Amino acid sequence: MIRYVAVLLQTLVAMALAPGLVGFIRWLKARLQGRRGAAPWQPYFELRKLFGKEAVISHTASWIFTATPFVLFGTSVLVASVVPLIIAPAGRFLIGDLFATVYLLLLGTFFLALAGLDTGSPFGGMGASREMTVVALTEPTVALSIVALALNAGSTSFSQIVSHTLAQPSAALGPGHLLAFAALFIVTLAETGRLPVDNPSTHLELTMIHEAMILEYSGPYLALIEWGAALKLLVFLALAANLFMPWGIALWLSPAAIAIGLLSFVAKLGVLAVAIAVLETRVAKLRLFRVPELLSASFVLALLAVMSTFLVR
Amino acid sequence: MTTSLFFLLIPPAIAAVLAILVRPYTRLVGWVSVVCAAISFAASVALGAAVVNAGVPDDLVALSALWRVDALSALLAVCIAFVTLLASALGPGLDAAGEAPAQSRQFRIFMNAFAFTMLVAVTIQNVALMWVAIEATTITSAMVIPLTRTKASVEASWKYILICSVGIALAFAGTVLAYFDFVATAGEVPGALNWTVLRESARLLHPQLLQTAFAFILIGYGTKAGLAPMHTWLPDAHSEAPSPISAMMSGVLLAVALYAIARWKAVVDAAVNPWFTNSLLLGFGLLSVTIGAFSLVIQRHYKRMLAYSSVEHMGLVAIGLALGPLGTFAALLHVVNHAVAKSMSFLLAGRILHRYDTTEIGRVTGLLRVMPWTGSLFAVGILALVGLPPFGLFVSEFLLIRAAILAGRFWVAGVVLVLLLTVFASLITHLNRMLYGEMPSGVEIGETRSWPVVALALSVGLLIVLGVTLPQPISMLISQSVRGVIR
Amino acid sequence: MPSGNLGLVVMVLGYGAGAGLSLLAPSDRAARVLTAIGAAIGCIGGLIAASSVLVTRVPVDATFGSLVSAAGGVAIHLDPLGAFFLLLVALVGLPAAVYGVTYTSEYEGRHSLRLFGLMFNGFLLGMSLVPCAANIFTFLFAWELMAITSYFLVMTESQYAETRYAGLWYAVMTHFGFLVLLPMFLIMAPGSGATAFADLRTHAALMSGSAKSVVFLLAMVAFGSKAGLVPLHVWLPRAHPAAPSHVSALMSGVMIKLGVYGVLRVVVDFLGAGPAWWGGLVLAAGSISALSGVLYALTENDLKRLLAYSSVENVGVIFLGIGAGLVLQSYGLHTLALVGFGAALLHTLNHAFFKALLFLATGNVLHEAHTRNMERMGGLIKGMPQTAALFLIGSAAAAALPPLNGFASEWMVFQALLSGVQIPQPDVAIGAPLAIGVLALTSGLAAACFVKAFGISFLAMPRSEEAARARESHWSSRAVMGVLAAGCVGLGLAAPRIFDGLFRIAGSLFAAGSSASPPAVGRLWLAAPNGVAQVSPLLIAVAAALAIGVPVALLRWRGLQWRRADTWGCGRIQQTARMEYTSSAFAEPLRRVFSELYRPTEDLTINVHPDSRYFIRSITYTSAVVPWIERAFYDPVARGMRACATQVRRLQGGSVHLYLLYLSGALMAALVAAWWFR
Amino acid sequence: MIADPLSQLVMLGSSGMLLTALIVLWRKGIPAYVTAYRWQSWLLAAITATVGYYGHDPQLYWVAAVLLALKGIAIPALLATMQRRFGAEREATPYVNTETSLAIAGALVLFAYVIARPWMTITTLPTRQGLPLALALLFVSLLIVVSRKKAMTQVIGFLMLENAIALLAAVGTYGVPLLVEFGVFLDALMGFLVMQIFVYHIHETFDTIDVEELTRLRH
Repeated sequence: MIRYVAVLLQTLVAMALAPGLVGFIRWLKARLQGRRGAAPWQPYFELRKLFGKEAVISHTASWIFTATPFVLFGTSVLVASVVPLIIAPAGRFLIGDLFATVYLLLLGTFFLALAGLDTGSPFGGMGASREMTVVALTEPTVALSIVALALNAGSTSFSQIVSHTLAQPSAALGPGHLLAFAALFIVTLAETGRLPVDNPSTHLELTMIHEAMILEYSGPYLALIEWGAALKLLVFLALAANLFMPWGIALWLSPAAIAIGLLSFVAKLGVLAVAIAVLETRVAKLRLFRVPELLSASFVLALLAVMSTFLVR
Repeated sequence: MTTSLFFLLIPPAIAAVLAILVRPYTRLVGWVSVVCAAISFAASVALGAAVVNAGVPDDLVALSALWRVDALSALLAVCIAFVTLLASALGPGLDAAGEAPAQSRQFRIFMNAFAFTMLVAVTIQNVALMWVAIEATTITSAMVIPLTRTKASVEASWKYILICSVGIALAFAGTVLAYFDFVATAGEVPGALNWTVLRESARLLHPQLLQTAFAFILIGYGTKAGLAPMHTWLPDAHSEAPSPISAMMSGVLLAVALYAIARWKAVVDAAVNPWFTNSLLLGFGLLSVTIGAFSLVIQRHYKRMLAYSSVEHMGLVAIGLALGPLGTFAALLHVVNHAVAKSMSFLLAGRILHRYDTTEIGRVTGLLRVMPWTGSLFAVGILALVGLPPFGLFVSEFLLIRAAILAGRFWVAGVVLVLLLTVFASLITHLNRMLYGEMPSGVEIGETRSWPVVALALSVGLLIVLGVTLPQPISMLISQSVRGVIR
Repeated sequence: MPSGNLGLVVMVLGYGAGAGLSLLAPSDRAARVLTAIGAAIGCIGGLIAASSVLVTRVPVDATFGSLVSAAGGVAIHLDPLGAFFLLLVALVGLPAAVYGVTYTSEYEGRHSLRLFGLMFNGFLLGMSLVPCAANIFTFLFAWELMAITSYFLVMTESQYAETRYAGLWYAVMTHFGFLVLLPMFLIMAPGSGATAFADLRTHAALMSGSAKSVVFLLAMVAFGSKAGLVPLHVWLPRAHPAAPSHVSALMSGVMIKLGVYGVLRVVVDFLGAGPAWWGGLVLAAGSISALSGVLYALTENDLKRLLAYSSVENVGVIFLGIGAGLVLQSYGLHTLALVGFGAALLHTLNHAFFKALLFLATGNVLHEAHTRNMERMGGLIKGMPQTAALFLIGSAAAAALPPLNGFASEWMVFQALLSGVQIPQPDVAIGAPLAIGVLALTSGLAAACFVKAFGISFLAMPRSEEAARARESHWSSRAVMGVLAAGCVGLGLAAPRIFDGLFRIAGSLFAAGSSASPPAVGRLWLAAPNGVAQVSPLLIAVAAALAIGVPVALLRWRGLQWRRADTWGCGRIQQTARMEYTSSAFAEPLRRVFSELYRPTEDLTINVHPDSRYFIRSITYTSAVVPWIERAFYDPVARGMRACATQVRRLQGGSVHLYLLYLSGALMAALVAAWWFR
Repeated sequence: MIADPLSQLVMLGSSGMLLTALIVLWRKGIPAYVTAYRWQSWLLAAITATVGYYGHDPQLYWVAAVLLALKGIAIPALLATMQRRFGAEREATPYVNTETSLAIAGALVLFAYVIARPWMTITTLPTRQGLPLALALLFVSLLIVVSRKKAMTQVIGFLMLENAIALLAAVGTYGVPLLVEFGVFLDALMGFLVMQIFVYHIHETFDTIDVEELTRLRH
């Protein structure tokens, strides 16, 4: 029981942190680009404002359009509750493993793409088509990086991977691990619509993917979507962090452990956020049809990860 | 026994004579000949039953020095009588507003004579007289082909008579050679030409001469049986002849010729290593199946299509004869099934021709809606001919392949299967084109004279019965014949 | 009389009665109803028989030796595996039959519904008998009954040349499979001439390795052509669209699965464990089918063709499971192998449900929109909301989204493949991750494909008059679809229990398997072998319901006000359907990515104004995908056949002298042969 | 052996029959063919009678008589009437010209000897020398049927084929049983009559007896 509560709590924490993470990245980017930029907590204000406004719904839209934000948000929350963030409860208390997580995220994307088509706006269709393309091409990479991890831990469940990595730190620095990490990081960029795959801060229709799909959303719906997207970003970073460098994560529920877990978690997120910000200031967005090359590169990385794991085994 | 043989042979003769004597032609003659055909069919069934009950594998119900009926003869006799009955019942000259009486008369005369000669051929035990009878079938059937004299029918009848006469003459040369061999080694014996006697004393005969004789015989009767490359007369004759005659020729005449080959094979195998006859039969059989199959691919006339399918099926039977006991069983079963299916298909083709007034596949469209029953029965006939269950030919082809594999001749099985696929693809393509599509204008819709359809539906039922429950008497008859032919 | 036999009797009588009565029906309407009643009774009989076998685990036996004794008689033996597939037939057959009553009403007067009833019941009977057959003859008999009847069902709408062409392809391909089946069985049959499956099993154990491999290859070709493995899949995307929708549902949901049955029966049951390369071959075939199936589905604009290609993909997934099983079995890892087979069976069941659902829903769409072309649909969700919702459930299941059934089985296949890495030989084990990558890509693409299928045809603005006028179909058809949809959900949530049962069925196939115990943990958890990973669809569903329901409740409580407005058109006043993203536009990016496979042909003609080339009158852009796999495999065959045919035709030149020359030549040849042979 | 008159006579007769066949290959006019056939049939009858005389087989006299009546007189007469009916249609250019066909005929005779040699060893009949000749005659008449274009020529070729077989029977087995013999005669007569009818048909429908015209049915 207590563990369920713990899981619930850490999910709430993640939900609370997510907008901050986005805000932090934006702020840092602005700084790196020599602008002052909005404060890191700006997203919280935006969400509050959006929740207050009335929603505008297209005449052509159907119930799919109104249902999607909830599905997207719900799946993100669900995933956040599955992955190890601060504490890593043992397998039984989780409803699924890595594969399940991937499919849950896919569920959200599926509905988001449908919503993009639902309004009948050409931009929505464009976004949906591109989003599905990118997602489809990331799947194999995700799967293979999971395999690479599973080969080490002998399982695809988070807790076992985490505990296994903790048990033998040397593996964490092994080639397989690092390659898989690189692959998963690229996937993170693609899935969460960051540069160089998608530009989160553009509103130039022809280049955008995520923004094009949600173009028609407004008010609370938009808020839910933004929040869900932020949560998704946080979850992905948390995965990258905790699966590959799980140190500090709380394996048992003592106040001290949890405190350490929280701190280390924030620290890791910070590091990754900095990495993303730096990256986004350095690189330019790829042409849409160059994106597959990037993704296939990540696939090759994942494949190499698996290979090397076989070799060292 | 003797009486049933009497009632098997005499009625067709009577019918023929009657048709000759009565002129001008009246419908009565037609009906009489139908009744005669029915009688001789009944007699043939009785004969078959008697043979089965006698149960002796081969030894033989010799009725006299001349006549002899064993299982194989009875089997063929039943087929012949059945197809004759169908042809006679569905042939011209039965209804008042019928065809030209002269034609009907010609048809009735020679159709019955034709049936008579075939029946004699399978029940007589003197190989030379058997030859005489088979030669007579050529003459009688040839006379009916140009029933309506067109350039095409005249050409077809000329090719038929010339090629078949030459071929059959060769068969006689073979017979004479075998006899010469016999006389030279065993000396003059009464009934030396009775093939039982020949087979008993075959061990003494001079193998190589016998082989030469068999070469002549195979080519000779093979011409009549439509084995490639001597089959060339077949598509012409079968497509130009009136449909009932085509049904008889394709359904049973070919089988009668193969009957002769089977008899001689038994004799020769007793003297020489069966490998010889088997490989010859295999060679000609495979060639026939190949040529038959590929001639079907681009075929424009549905009657010729049926004719080529006969070539293919005769090839299968020849292959079966070369594959030992099981193969022979399959071959004989195939003869029975093919007789039913092919005669039915030809008679239906006759109805289609009568309605559409063309033999071109391309101009027969929407058949299922123009003549629903004829169309579906025709479809059934074709599907049966390509060897699909639940029809009899599936069983016999299944057994054929099994025989080939059990005999270790995998390549034969493989080649045959590939060719069967070719046949299927082409026939189904043509059938597809005929059954469906737009109805051509100026063709009246609906069935006429529906009772023939019923008769043909019965033979569909027969096909299914043969395919689903191969009846015990028939299988016993066949296995007895196998034991008669294979030693 | 034990319930099993009783069920079989009821089944046969039901189908038989349906066939006969509908043929003799007084009116078209009566024919429709009688068809359905007979079929329904037959399905219920099959249901009884199958479930009694599955529950009591006592096989049903019946032999009619007197029928065609020459070919070994007719023999029935229904074991758990067969019962599972019989269950499949009945479960999909029942909804299809009910659906057909209203669906075929539009055929009245246009096509013979009597013939249709005969063929429909015959089709169901054939499919039901295939898994019951216990000797070669019975099996082939049922197999061909299924083939012939389905050919005529495909030809129902024969007024379209396209349909006739499809029927041709279908007939030839299915007969090809049949003709490969013959030698496969006969090689396995012992020399004694026994043809019972039991004898085959015993004789197969004595066969040499090479002979076994030949049988295996023949089985893969024969059953693969029925299951629609690439490159033997060509008939599928032609026949499925041509057939009436509920027939397509049966063909796609059940008939192609009997190919899977055949492979399991012959390869796993008769031949037993073979060399590892068997499994490798099956994995390769599965991967190719899954990937190319979904890729071709993506570029389809014809909704039914899209579904047909998606069937090719799912069959590929099923064979991935089987392949994993075979490889693992060849290394003696029986429990893991059973996970593979079990996963394959699970996906077989699940695919049957969601694909049947999708085809039936498509049937309603066709009935309203009068086109299969998605680019003339759109906005249907307004006119037919329930059909849309049902189609959405089907699509989600086909995209393997949790917690629906597609997810459960694909997860199991993933785990089965993953356990492939436990194979001692690294060079073999490395195949597993590759297959996993393929499967992951496939599922991603499937998601994209079904976003397109649902989004383009049901959402946004209608692209044609008919689509705008579309209304809901008869309640009965929606009801049966509802049942199937409930099945999709239920099978997803109850997956652990079901997988438990399927695992045991697979275990009954070989001795070593019967002792193995499934890795399921409790009733809630779908578990990977050795319990290294678990997932609980039920918990996922509950949690998802919470995670989605709570925000909804909160917003409702806060009360959210909203208003309607036009879609933002970049400043344009009026949005028209012409401006929407079309089906081909949606697939364009992926088509570019995989242009190697598609080899798209593009043709852009711009008609400019004579005065200035900057004023464009019209732009016509046509682009087609070249099915080069088909061309590569089938064109040469067709060409070769025609060439041979033209050569052979020359022989019949018409000159009697030529003919006599053949005769003399043959004579000389025979004489020489007789002269040589000593 | 050489002194044996029977074998001498048989050799003579058989060679004569073969010669008549070669004449058909050589000459062009149909009347000449008819004459050749008449001569051949007479020779056949003579051989049969001789065999009967030396073999002390009275049956063969009857056979010879019927032969003479049927093939030596009746059929040639009918042929003559046909020929008069059709006018003097000459065998225009055959498929293989005279020289070649004669050469082929030579080859065929050789082949016949090769085939028939083994048989000589198994019998002691004095007439066995006739066997290869009979076979050669068979082949040559086949050649005639194959290579000549006029329907009538083909009929004559076929008739010669029958003669060849009759010769084979006569020299090989001193004739087949009487019943068979007459059955064969019946068939021969009937067959010839039917062929004659068909030749008339051809002449009426195609107004020629050139078989070249008969290539309407193909494939």
